[in-house]
Amino acid sequence: MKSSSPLKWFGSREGLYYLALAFLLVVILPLALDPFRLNMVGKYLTYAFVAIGLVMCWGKAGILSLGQGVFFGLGGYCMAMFLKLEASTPEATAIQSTPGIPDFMDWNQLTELPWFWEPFHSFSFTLIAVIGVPVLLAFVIGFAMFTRRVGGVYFAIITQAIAAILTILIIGQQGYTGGVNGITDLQTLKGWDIRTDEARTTLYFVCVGMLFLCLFAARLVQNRKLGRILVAMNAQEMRVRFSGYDVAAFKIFVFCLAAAFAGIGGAMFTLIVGFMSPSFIGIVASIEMVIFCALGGRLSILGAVYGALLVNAAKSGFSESFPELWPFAMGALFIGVVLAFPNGLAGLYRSYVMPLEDRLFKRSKPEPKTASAPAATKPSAEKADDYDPMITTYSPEKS
Amino acid sequence: MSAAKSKGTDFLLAVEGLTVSFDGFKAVDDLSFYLDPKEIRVIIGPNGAGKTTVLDLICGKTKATAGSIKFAGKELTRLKEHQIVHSGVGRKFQTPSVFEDLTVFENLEVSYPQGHSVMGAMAFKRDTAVIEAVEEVAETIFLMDALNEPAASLSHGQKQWLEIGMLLIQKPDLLMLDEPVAGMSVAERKKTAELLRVITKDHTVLVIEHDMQFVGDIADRVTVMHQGKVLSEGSIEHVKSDPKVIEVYLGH
Amino acid sequence: MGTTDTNASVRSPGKRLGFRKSLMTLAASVMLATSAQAATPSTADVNTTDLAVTDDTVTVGILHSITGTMAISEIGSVQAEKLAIEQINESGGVLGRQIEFVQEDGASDWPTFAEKSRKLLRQDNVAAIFGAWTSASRKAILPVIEQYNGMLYYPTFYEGLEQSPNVVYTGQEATQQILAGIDWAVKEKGAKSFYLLGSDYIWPRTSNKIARKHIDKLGLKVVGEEYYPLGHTQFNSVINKIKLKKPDVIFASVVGGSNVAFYKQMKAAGVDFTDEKPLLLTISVTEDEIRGIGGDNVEGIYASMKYFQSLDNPNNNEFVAAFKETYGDDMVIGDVTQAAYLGPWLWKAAVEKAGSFDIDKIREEFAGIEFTKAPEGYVRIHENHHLWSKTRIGQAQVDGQYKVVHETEELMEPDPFPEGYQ
Amino acid sequence: MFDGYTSSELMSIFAMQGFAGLSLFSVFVLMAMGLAIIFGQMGVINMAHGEFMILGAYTTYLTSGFFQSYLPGLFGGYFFFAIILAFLICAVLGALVEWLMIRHLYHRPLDTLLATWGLSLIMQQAYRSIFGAREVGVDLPEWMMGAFQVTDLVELPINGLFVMIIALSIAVAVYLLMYRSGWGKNVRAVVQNRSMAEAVGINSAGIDRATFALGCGIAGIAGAAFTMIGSTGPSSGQAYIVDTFLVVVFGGAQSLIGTIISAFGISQAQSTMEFFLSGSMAKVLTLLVVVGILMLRPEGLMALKVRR
Repeated sequence: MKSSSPLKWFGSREGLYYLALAFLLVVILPLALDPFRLNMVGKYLTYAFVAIGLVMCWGKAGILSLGQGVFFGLGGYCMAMFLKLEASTPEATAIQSTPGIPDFMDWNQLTELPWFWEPFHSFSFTLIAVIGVPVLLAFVIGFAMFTRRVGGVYFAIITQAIAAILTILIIGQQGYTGGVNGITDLQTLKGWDIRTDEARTTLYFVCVGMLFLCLFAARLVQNRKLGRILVAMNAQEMRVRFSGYDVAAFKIFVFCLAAAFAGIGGAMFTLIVGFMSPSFIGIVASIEMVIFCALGGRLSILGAVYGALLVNAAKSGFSESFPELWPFAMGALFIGVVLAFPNGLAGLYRSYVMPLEDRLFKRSKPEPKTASAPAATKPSAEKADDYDPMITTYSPEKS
Repeated sequence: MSAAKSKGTDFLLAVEGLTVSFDGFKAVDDLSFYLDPKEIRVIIGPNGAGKTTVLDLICGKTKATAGSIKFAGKELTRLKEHQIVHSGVGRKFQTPSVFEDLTVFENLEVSYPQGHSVMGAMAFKRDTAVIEAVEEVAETIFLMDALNEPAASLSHGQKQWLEIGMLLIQKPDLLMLDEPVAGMSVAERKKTAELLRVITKDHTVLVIEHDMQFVGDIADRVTVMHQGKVLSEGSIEHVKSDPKVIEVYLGH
Repeated sequence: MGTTDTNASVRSPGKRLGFRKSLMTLAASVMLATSAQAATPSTADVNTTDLAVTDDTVTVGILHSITGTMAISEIGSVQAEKLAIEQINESGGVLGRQIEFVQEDGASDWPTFAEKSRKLLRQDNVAAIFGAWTSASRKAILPVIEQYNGMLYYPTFYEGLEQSPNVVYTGQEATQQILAGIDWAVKEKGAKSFYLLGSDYIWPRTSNKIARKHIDKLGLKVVGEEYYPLGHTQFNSVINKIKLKKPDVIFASVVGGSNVAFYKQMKAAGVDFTDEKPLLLTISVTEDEIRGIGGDNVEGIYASMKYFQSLDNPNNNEFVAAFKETYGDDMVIGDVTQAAYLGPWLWKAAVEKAGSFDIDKIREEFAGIEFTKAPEGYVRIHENHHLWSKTRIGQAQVDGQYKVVHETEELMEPDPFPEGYQ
Repeated sequence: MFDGYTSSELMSIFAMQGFAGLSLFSVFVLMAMGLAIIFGQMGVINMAHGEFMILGAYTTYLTSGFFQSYLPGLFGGYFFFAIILAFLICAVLGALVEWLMIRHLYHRPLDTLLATWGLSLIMQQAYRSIFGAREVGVDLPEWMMGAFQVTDLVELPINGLFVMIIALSIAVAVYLLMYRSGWGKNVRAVVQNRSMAEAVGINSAGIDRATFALGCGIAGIAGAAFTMIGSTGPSSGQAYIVDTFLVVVFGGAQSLIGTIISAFGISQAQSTMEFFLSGSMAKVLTLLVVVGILMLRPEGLMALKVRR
């Protein structure tokens, strides 16, 4: 969807929505919040990565994964392993019986670094692994399930089981993984202290940057024919199959895409929060990630970001003022979002706010465009809010 | 059927000894029939005769328990659905299954035989070739004016046509239509018959239909199925006069 | 001074000295209480690191889980810390300043602990943080508190292997609990074989490691070692193994809900702990846990800890009375709750010894700080920031209380990095 | 891994582990039965199933308290009363939930999953507010304590046996209800062809409500039984949910027999492995195997091939 002139796109309604989000994240919040709060927003944003993935995977293609925490965690652990190795220099760990290995290994009588830790000395390898490991696992799962037409509820339950397995495994193998405590006390990234306010603020902006990269990637997929196939698959899988598409391949692709996003989110989480622990892999964490997406509007990648921000902000807010109410609120949220407004905030926005905008900006229905190929595929104002599936207008050749 | 024939080389489609059973119940039982290129064949038969199951088997939706399906010399029983489609078989379902929230244009575009791999779909661009192809088909299925309508807003009959169009744009050699005129108004039926005649100029068509009037209009040959077997085969007059057929089907 | 000051000095001069000191502080605080700011040193002197200290107040932080799975365990600590603060305020506060506290909820979620500790240090500039319960939450707080040079008073008995200049560990580290416990079982009960059982995370694993080493040292044998996931509720298999191996002692460090299932299933499998075949020695079941398990399910098991509610000494009787008066008669007080109660008092003592709230000045003074009014008796801070404390063995009664059957004569020296135990 | 055990010991090991497996099996059956009915028959995923179970447990806890204080004489028998009560309370709540929530979502199975998860959060917090966060201890009448001594090694705990009996009788009852009663026929009719069933005058909405209520009621009984061997706390229910779902799916959602078979297989596998491996690893391996098999055979063990 490389529109003939990007500027024009920014002028479009969709473009404005992206600008608005960017303005909020890059200007307003940093000005309004102290470094501490901003850091918390950064943490919330890392969940938005997962939510975006879920929009593509669940909202569009109808594949509900209750194990996104697994990919989030894997990405996070890859990053954490690198940072931990950097933190455990022989000097820093002199008091250990085996200096130079992470402290928790020493406590568990490991006398040398396990083989699968070795490559994480290299930063470039880590960066690859952050995306590669989650995607690889997603591919294996996806291939096994989708080529056998496993879907819907079954898929959800199995992903859930996988989350359970990984959690128990990590906790049980604490010599290699740090166990329940996770991998903690991470200090520097290539010698750069990530604990200072400056670093945290920088990381926040890096996180926002990455987030927009993922947003645009997701948007690209969604606006290409690929995105249309995904939605079509969700509604009429049979028809898509008999239109000559290998449905499984598309499902595997989108599942891997979601996993990649989650992995990036996890890595950012590790950098921003300063450690990684199994509690983000587990079932509860994974299901909460789904609600971020559901609240934002399961079809809207922008909505997903707002969903993640709002739910988490609310969570912190509640737990500071009246803690015991939070679970009730959360529960009500799950039920309400499903029963009352299945299209989440994006849906509400579309049905209540956009009409106002239309009146305000006098946006008329899409003005016909010339059928030069790019123009024909360019989103009309109608679909521009990025929520609507994919109505692209076509207009006849005659000029 | 003589051995010479059964090689299936001179046929577009050769179905031989086709059998499928669900928990012991044989929905299709040692079925054999052959389609010549450019032929219009109508399969009729009482409910539960296994008509739809035959289409399912040919297009790969259901896997055969035994038997072979040779299409243009290629064995279909081992292929995946999308491979079968790519080898030139299009199938329309009984109830219209179009993409409701896509426009007519997009429905056809999605079916356009290009960019069917993941990466292909990513790279796919709506170039003039596509637009022309879509317009051409839209013309044939009487939906030229509805190109920008979301499919959801079409009438039942129009949806049926759209689905047929979605097959046409794939340029298949064999079209399989499951009750194309079911639930259509008289006017729509006429148009559909006309549409089929156009189509058969350069396609082989395999139709399931109940409406004998309509069958009479379009069929070259008719295959009557009963309890998963071929009961009778031949011209419409021939089957109409076949006592076995009258017995099980037309008699009441 | 901490190291030169060995067990020897504990009984005679040290104790008297400690006694006098505490009398003095008490007297002092009484005076302060009566003649208000008179003796109060100026804020400029006592607070050079802009902590939240005014001329008549000082703010501290309380950081525990009020929600989530850990709330159940941490609530007692919160109550104890608030009680201590209240009592200190009644006795005139610290350096003439009333203590105010900011309470934050860790929500049983480790990043939240990190966040909230950062908030307490950065926004509220608290002079001290009393909080954390699980090792995981402490590990999450640690980098933060070291970065901003705060001071955490951590109440839980834990695995050791840590010694931060920014933490005071008011609970026991593993060796204090375990060595005493095992020695007792060997001496008093003639135990020869042990079965080590725990929930699957760092504290039980480390504890059992220490136990195993110690048992080997004594030339006795470990016949089994077993871990189950947190929250596991099916223990029939391990019960069978135990029956098969017939150990003299089951050394248990099972935590949380698993406890309930484990003891119920033991009982159901016909094991009567009162006849001590095998004898069960736990380091994880405090009076708090028994409330959930049910007294009749644990009757007869032994626990090795530094505090039991039933301890009979004036300090404790006072403490228990005060606690019940504040929070209701049905309250039970476990080891950790008591340790949490020590936090504010030790901080007060350190501050007054240093004559300043500045963390660095206080840190100077920690080694040797005593608290003679401790419910558990007398405690003193070791230079490794852990406490010298006695270890007691209690036997669980059907009413859910422990009957103290043994206590170490001397204070156990805290040893977070035990030689030859790693 | 067998080293250190004499053959006679090994015999009794397998005997005892077999029994340990059986009690795990009965736990699974108790949980899975209710789930299998709801999921298998209605295609609804009830994530709050564990919380319904705990509701049953709390009911038992309250009943025992009541008997202790008011009818100490009858305490020995309170348990049977508690079971019935647990069933009723959970069933009623279940029917209510179905009416308020589930019935709007039959065509959206994934959404029921989320909605019921929300429900489970609310129920958990409700327990926490009412009964406190700490597990409650449920006193058992004396006669349920202790065990039968079979050999010096092999002992059969009485309450274990009791749970097993409950589990089996429920399994049988459900089977009869589903496959031998007119009502069961209606249920299956609705499952196979809703509109047709309605056409022949079956009140499908009523059937749905009843089915869901029944499932929840059975969960309640499970909870009552668990007070004897497990812990009763606000979040105790969640510990079982994943295992149970796997049991149901593994068994082939539609078939109750399949559910029982898979429950048996999984429990035996796990308890046997538990003996030779650490508890954690045994659990991981069991789950891995189940997931692995499900990947190869998604339809589960006992799925029927239907003409699609």
